[in-house]
Amino acid sequence: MLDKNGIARRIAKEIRDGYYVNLGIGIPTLVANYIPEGMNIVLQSENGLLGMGPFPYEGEEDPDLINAGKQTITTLPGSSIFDSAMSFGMIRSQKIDLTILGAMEVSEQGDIANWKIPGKMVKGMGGAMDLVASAKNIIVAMQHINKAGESKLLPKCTLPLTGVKCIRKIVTELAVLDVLDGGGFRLIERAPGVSVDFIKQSTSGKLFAEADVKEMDLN
Amino acid sequence: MLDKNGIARRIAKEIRDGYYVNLGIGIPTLVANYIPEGMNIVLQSENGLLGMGPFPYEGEEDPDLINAGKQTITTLPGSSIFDSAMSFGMIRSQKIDLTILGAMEVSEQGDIANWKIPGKMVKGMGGAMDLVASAKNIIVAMQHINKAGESKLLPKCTLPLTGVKCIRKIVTELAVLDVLDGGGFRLIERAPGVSVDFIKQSTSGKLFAEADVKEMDLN
Amino acid sequence: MINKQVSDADEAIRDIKDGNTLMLGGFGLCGIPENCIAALVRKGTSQLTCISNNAGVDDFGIGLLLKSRQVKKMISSYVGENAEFERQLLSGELEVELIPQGTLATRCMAAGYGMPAIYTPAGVGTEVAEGKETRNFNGKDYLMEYAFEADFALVKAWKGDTAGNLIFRSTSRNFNPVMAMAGKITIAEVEELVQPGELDPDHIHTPGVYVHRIFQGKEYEKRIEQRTVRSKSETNYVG
Amino acid sequence: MINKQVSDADEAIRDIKDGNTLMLGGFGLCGIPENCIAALVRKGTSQLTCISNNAGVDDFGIGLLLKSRQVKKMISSYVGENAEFERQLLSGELEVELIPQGTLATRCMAAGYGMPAIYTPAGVGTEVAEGKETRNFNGKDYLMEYAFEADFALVKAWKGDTAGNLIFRSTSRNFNPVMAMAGKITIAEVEELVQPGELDPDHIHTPGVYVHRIFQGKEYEKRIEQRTVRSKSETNYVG
Repeated sequence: MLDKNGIARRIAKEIRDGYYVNLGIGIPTLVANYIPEGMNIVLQSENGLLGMGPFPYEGEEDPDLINAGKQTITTLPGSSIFDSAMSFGMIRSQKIDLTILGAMEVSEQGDIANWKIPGKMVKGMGGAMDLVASAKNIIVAMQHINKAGESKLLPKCTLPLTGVKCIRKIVTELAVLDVLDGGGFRLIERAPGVSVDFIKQSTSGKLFAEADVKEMDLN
Repeated sequence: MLDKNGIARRIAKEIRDGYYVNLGIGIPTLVANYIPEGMNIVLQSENGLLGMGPFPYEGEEDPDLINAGKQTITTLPGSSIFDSAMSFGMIRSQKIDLTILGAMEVSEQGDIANWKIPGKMVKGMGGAMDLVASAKNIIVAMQHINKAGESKLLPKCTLPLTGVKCIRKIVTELAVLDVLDGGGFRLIERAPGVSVDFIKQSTSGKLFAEADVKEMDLN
Repeated sequence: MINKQVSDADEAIRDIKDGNTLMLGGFGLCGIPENCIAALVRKGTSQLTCISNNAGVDDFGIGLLLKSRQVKKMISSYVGENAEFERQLLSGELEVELIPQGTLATRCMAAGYGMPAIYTPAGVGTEVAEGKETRNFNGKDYLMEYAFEADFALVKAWKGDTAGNLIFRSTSRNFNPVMAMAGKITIAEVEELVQPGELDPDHIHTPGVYVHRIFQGKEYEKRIEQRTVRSKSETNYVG
Repeated sequence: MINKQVSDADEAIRDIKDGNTLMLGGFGLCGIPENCIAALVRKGTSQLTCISNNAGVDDFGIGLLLKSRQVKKMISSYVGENAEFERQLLSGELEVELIPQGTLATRCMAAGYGMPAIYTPAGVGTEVAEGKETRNFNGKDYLMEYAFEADFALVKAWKGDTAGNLIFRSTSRNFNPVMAMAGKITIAEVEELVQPGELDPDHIHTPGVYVHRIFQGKEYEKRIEQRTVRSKSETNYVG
């Protein structure tokens, strides 16, 4: 079973040289730590920056330079700044190669819910609805099961949706899964030490799995 | 009867302090010469410039700095440059207070034709259709009658239209006229030495004129 | 050039009235019109509808307007980090309309570009789509969203000239340029106000035609919401 | 950063094919991709559809492509100043679609912003409206116009870096940024190509994400179409 850093590490392996990538808040943010050295990747922050660099050194924080998580960050040589309309313009026109974001639930149709829990204070969808509706390539980083052991990979989402039929790939603490065109999850890889049977039990949506599913390579 | 410079001079009197103005090619361009000293006016050129200055001095022409008529020009302190989409964005959102352009025909409904003559090589509408469809305040500078003495202020335009029901004010070599909301031209001023009767004869569209119409003041 | 300079924030917002709709630039606390917000608190204008990506924090940004009960409705994409906001929302004192961040930005831009409506795929199939027209283009569904109307847009720039031209600094640009284009009256506060000719025409982000009033703000606090740093030995992006 | 540099115009346009649709930046002869046009003439690619505000003059700009009969169709707002153009048009060799200048710019922008269609009042009630959907918003009629598709966009900037970031100079900006956003493959030629970090992130007009290939052009002629000047004693705007 993977921890948050393990999920981030596995997702990092999906990144290709030359990608423009948008990382959501939470586990997706950690992915930046596992991008292989020498690979040329540009991180987009939807508040208006291409080429997001690491956190500033202590004392070098610039209040005018933050990411979409409102954290102080830095630019890199070759960075560019733009307004919010252009930022979502490049997202909608699919100039961003890969979007990585978290989810509370994903359905076997590729629907995603990640912004609202009825009865709880709703903070808003931020840029998530734009990202899921527009991105050509989305990877969801999420917990496969909640603390009660209930699956969050469902036949149908129970929470209010963020987007419909948009998710194609999911990485959880248990597995890597694709969402099939006709519906249903396909088990691609299992986390170290996790059995196919356990993944089956932990997935309430339709799951297609070969008898022999390879274990993730995290290196 | 006014010459081209006279028409330009009369139109300049319609400009108010603090106006952003777009000047079309031909007579409208001449209007810039008659803006009273000390009046703060900003000229927009739809190829992407606010704050168009005069022609450059000989030897100071910059091929990267032209107006919509493709003439070499200059900027002024406070000028700004933008792309074509923003340029027409500010035109459509009515940030330009006054548009002055030429016409081949205007109808008593306020329709304008100024871009195409059937049977002749068509060069295109350029920005004229955008300007007439969007501007809140348009003045047309045009000849009242053609060389054969035929009126160009018509019940209906005979040439392909540039825009419909958009013209409110016209300045010709003979007169200043408004287009009435319900249709018809209203004679506001006559050019020096031109009689109301001659203007009536020269206007084939419906014309409303008081018996006593004041002569233009060009000073 | 046309001189748009006013003396200060109080003069700039003098005619904002109870019940007006305002756009306020900024992302979180980054690039917010601090001086205008302070002046609004002083003036006490109430029943405001505020279009802004976020709602500030308890004691800063739009949070100050919330604390003094001047806001009737927030139109935002994300409103966390604000206990007073939550209290007013749950008690029914405050209306909130949540819309996707890109839709918010593009509806402002649409107003500035004279486009009455735009199409976006954001929110298709979700509760955001309720009551909205959906239209299919090239096999993909889009929502039709209308341009935003606002009586006033309050924006914050780094530098500006008296002709109203604005230059923004780093990611404090965010929503400011698109809101500047969208206000019926746009008020810009700047850290440094200069004379026409001192800004390079090629570097201007918001041409002066969009700005109706401009003043040099003072005492910018520029509060940081999430101070994240690394030590000199760290190579990681995030701790 | 991602390196977008290619060696020259010939390499940049290597895969432009007969029948492709190209966008070409520039207004008149100002800000046109001179090197790419020259390379296209050398390559001889034909049956091109060119989306460009103008069509050049007889012996420069797109006029060079017309002279060598490489253009099947022009989509422009204004096409004067070109005798060969006129000849081909009248003889039926060349198709021309004339559209309003603002519509042209906004249809490019729409592609770059992922908006499948936009609404504009330009052309309502004229022959431009024929066959198009008209829709009334707030009492005013608008035409629905579709985003432009182009296989390649060829743009000219002043400075660029190898990450594809572009800065334009003066009014040579014109259609270049909106076309840069709209090309499936965008090729930028620049007068000066620098390394990432040499351009101020706040001054970049076109972020590198929109640019696929970039090279430093050479021997820019920058021909002036209408050389208008005044004498030192003149105060008039126009002679």
